[in-house]
Amino acid sequence: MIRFDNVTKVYGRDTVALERVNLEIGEGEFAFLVGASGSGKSTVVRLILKETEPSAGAVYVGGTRLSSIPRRKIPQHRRNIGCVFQDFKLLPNKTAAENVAYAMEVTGQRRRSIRAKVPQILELVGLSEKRDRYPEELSGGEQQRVSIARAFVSQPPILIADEPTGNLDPDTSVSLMQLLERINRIGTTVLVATHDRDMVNEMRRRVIALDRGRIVRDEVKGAYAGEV
Amino acid sequence: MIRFDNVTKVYGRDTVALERVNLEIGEGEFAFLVGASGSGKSTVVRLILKETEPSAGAVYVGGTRLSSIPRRKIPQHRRNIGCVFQDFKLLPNKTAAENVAYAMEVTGQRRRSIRAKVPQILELVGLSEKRDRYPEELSGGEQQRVSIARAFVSQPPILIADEPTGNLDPDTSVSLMQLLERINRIGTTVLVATHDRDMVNEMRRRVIALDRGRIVRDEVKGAYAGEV
Amino acid sequence: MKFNPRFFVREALKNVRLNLLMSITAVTTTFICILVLGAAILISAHVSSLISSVRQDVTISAFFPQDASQKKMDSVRNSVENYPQVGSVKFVSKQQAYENFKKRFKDNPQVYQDLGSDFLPASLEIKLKNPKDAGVVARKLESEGFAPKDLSYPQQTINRLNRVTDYIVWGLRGATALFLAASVLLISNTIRLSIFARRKEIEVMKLVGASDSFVRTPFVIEGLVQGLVGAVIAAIAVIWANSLFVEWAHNALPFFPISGSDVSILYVLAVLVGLGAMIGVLGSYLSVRRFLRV
Amino acid sequence: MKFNPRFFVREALKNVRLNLLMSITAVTTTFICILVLGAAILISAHVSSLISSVRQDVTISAFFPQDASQKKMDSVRNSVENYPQVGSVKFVSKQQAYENFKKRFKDNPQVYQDLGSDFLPASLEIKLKNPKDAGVVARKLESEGFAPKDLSYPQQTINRLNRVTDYIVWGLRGATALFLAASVLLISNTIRLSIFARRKEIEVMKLVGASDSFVRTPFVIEGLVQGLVGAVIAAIAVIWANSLFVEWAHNALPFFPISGSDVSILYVLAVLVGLGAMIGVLGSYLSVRRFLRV
Ligand SMILES: Nc1ncnc2c1ncn2[C@@H]1O[C@H](COP(=O)(O)OP(=O)(O)OP(=O)(O)O)[C@@H](O)[C@H]1O
Ligand SMILES: Nc1ncnc2c1ncn2[C@@H]1O[C@H](COP(=O)(O)OP(=O)(O)OP(=O)(O)O)[C@@H](O)[C@H]1O
Ligand SMILES: [Mg+2]
Ligand SMILES: [Mg+2]
Repeated sequence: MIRFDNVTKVYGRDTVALERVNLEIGEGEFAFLVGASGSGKSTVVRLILKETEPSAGAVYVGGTRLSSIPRRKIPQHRRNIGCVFQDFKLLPNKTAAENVAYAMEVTGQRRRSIRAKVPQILELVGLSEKRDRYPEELSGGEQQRVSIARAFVSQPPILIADEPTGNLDPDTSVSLMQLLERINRIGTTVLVATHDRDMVNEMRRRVIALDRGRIVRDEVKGAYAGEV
Repeated sequence: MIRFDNVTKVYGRDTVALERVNLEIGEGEFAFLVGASGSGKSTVVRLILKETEPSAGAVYVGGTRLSSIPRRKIPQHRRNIGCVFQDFKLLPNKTAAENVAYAMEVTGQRRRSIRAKVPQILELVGLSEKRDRYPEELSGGEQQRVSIARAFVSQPPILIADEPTGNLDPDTSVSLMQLLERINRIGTTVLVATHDRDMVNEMRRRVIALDRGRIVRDEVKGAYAGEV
Repeated sequence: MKFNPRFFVREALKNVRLNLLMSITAVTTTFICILVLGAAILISAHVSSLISSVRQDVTISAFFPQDASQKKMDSVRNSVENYPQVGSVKFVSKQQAYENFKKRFKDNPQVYQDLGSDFLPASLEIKLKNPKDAGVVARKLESEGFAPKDLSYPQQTINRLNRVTDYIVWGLRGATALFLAASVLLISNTIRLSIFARRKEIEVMKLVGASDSFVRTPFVIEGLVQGLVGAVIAAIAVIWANSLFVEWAHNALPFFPISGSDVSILYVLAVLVGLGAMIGVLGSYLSVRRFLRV
Repeated sequence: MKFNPRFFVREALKNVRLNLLMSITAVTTTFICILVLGAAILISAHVSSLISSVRQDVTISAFFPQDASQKKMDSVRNSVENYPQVGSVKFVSKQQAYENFKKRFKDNPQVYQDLGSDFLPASLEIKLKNPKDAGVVARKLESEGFAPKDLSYPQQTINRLNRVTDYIVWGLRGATALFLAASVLLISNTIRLSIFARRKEIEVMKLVGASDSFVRTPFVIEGLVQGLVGAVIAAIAVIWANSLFVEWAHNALPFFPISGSDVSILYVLAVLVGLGAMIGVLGSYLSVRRFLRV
């Protein structure tokens, strides 16, 4: 589903964020992406979304080489990927519910199904009461949950979460974990970049570890640190 | 040093963020503020900074009742508080080093001492190489560390950190913890709002737990969850 | 993807409301620019009509010989009246000429007090449609039998008048064009800034899978609404000021032929409002475009 | 806290560079507004000087009786020359009057061919400093012995001229004032928007302990720089266009008394640049203020 073929990403002149990364995540797989701060996790996410282009190598999603997607087809590509951004990226002029609905609106879904689906998903992340709040009226964790809800709502085949629990308390993190698992079980490919040691260690899923832009570990049932 | 006297904070019409909170943190103390997402931690921080006013009750910092500080004295008050913001609040038009330096410049310190101090503090948070990068060229964790460096740099008597490890990997979190401890040892009052269970449990410091705006626990040598 | 106009209009109106400060700024800017532009267009129109009415006052006087017969003079008059360049022809008899002369020199009657009432020749006063034709008409009159010395037309005055009025008209057109260019630039500057302030939003929309047109349409509608509102208010102000001016001019400058019908109000309204809407739409379109490349 | 001007200037210039798009927009807006304003000021100045030169052409003709002696006429002339309202006095002898008459009617010599060369009276042609004084001077001349019928001054023309030129001058002043108001609004709108786009920055600065003036000063300097740059470019453009126009007018409109010295270039420069700087500073100051309340 997602394949990195010898991908190198250099920002500016000399910041090597990824170096010859080879990676394959199959359809329906669940993988963690771990690594120290600045090791390149968000860069992997950005490349999958075609938010940025690799300096060398190629990224494939669903069999398509991303560099061959023409500009006008990019939205189509992105609609197949639900993404929880590390900095949330909520629209400040839209309420929580509107932010979530926007991800459905871009795909041209009917108003009726949007109206049915959005409250459901907000309920799921525990924000039913905050549906009409603007992002700046929400706490950090609440904003993060809106971002999570937006990524889920249109049930995309791929779900990527960049540090989805950074602003969540342990209990909420656990329920998010269970949610991710459920979503994965219905066939969604899930990739989670995280620092949350407890989450990784408890789930025992595939762990891909980055260190200064290189893959240093790739274990099928891994832990946050090597050999726990 | 910090005292909340029956503080209630209501946002808008009916969002009760804090309800009759009584709280005293002595000079040189180290305290954690824990609680689920949306329980009011950031609101406590905002009240201490006089970024917002309490709906009822009074907040005292260093013996002064904040509501009695005139507008033009607010900067003076804020210079006594180093704050790591949950959303970093970096200036997008300034490099990492300039962002850190800004906190010293507002206090009118000499250029020479700024030039000496900033690289030192960037070294401490492991960002020496990134000093000339603008915030948008930094990873999430790197931005967070710039925010931490800015809070430390002018050695304020009070240090507040709102979720300072949300975007940091466990190793970096541990060194941050040690840093906070060192800073506390030289007499700084430290208040850390956090979800980081490991950090709280390992440090065995005072823990103040909030639940939906009320203080539900206040233990001198506490853990993240009650009775660990 | 279905195109859902109601969705986009709703989005646009919501944005106008939420970014009220920016919307007001954009509307104010449009208002001011269109106001100045409208004033320039109206002034141009009035001055042009004033000038053409002044130009029509230019006449050629053709003096008949002292002994010309009334029949001969009538036939010449009829023939002159049929020249295509000629607007109107007035016959001035010897007696009328004497009266006019008396009137002209009424301040110093010494001039005429010793002269008989028929010392002045009869003449035709020929109004031209366009003063530029004076030379042509003069030559035709000569072939009609008039001696060149018997034709009086202020050629130099006509030339000057033509040149000056040409320059004035061109100057006004130039000023209007300048204002138009300035308005386009100023309004689109404002729109660009207000969209620049929201570039992160555009980025986010693109990242969650919105197509370019999906992102753009609400902005364009927003620009349209702001441009329309600003332009409509400005157009109303311009038209109102114009009617005040026309009324005032009637009283204060009765000898100036300024009238409300010089200017087609509907035309001005349409041009100004169309312009405001166009700049709003185009400005938004182009400004959004540069932030869509995410 | 020490006030460190170098720090603030450095900050401001860095901001200009980093927010290049916004800076360019602000500079462009200032440029356009000051350009239009400068053009309005120059045109007003030229038209005013044109009008006052036209006004100076207004003369009173005072005709002497046919039998007045040269001595008497010279003494009257001396006395009239000393009237405070009078600019210059020209004596026109009978012979000169006849020549002028011939010239005036050269297109139809029938008028004068049978008349002797002394049928016209001698006269004084009196140029006034201000056409409004025509009535006063006329009354004085009457006390000098002239009969009212021997005084010729186109009172109606003068009145009309006065009224029309007054209106033109007031119209131009009104337009300039309108442009000034429009410029102030448009430039400060632009500044407001560009500061609005950075309101979060201002908030952050306040939260890390910056005082109001510490936050504001770089913005104000930035506004000053942008206003100055835009205004200086506009002033140069205006002055250059003016010199081109003056030169062109000399050739194209030689009978129009337009000259470069009608307008004090330094004055225009100072006004425009000062205005640009002032709007830049004030606009920034006021715009920042509303976001400082954190
Ligand atoms: N736009 C950019 N320009 C220059 N350098 C960048 C840019 N974005 C990221 N980098 C650098 O690339 C490296 C990898 O960044 P990335 O955001 O992928 O890290 P990360 O693993 O997500 O870190 P974190 O856990 O802190 O979010 C970092 O050193 C960062 O400084
Ligand atoms: N500006 C605001 N307007 C309205 N409600 C707000 C505003 N800011 C916060 N709230 C609400 O107040 C409550 C407390 O928010 P606060 O940010 O203090 O929570 P928190 O403990 O910091 O949560 P988190 O761990 O998610 O950051 C939340 O329910 C939030 O929705
Ligand atoms: Mg990251
Ligand atoms: Mg918070």
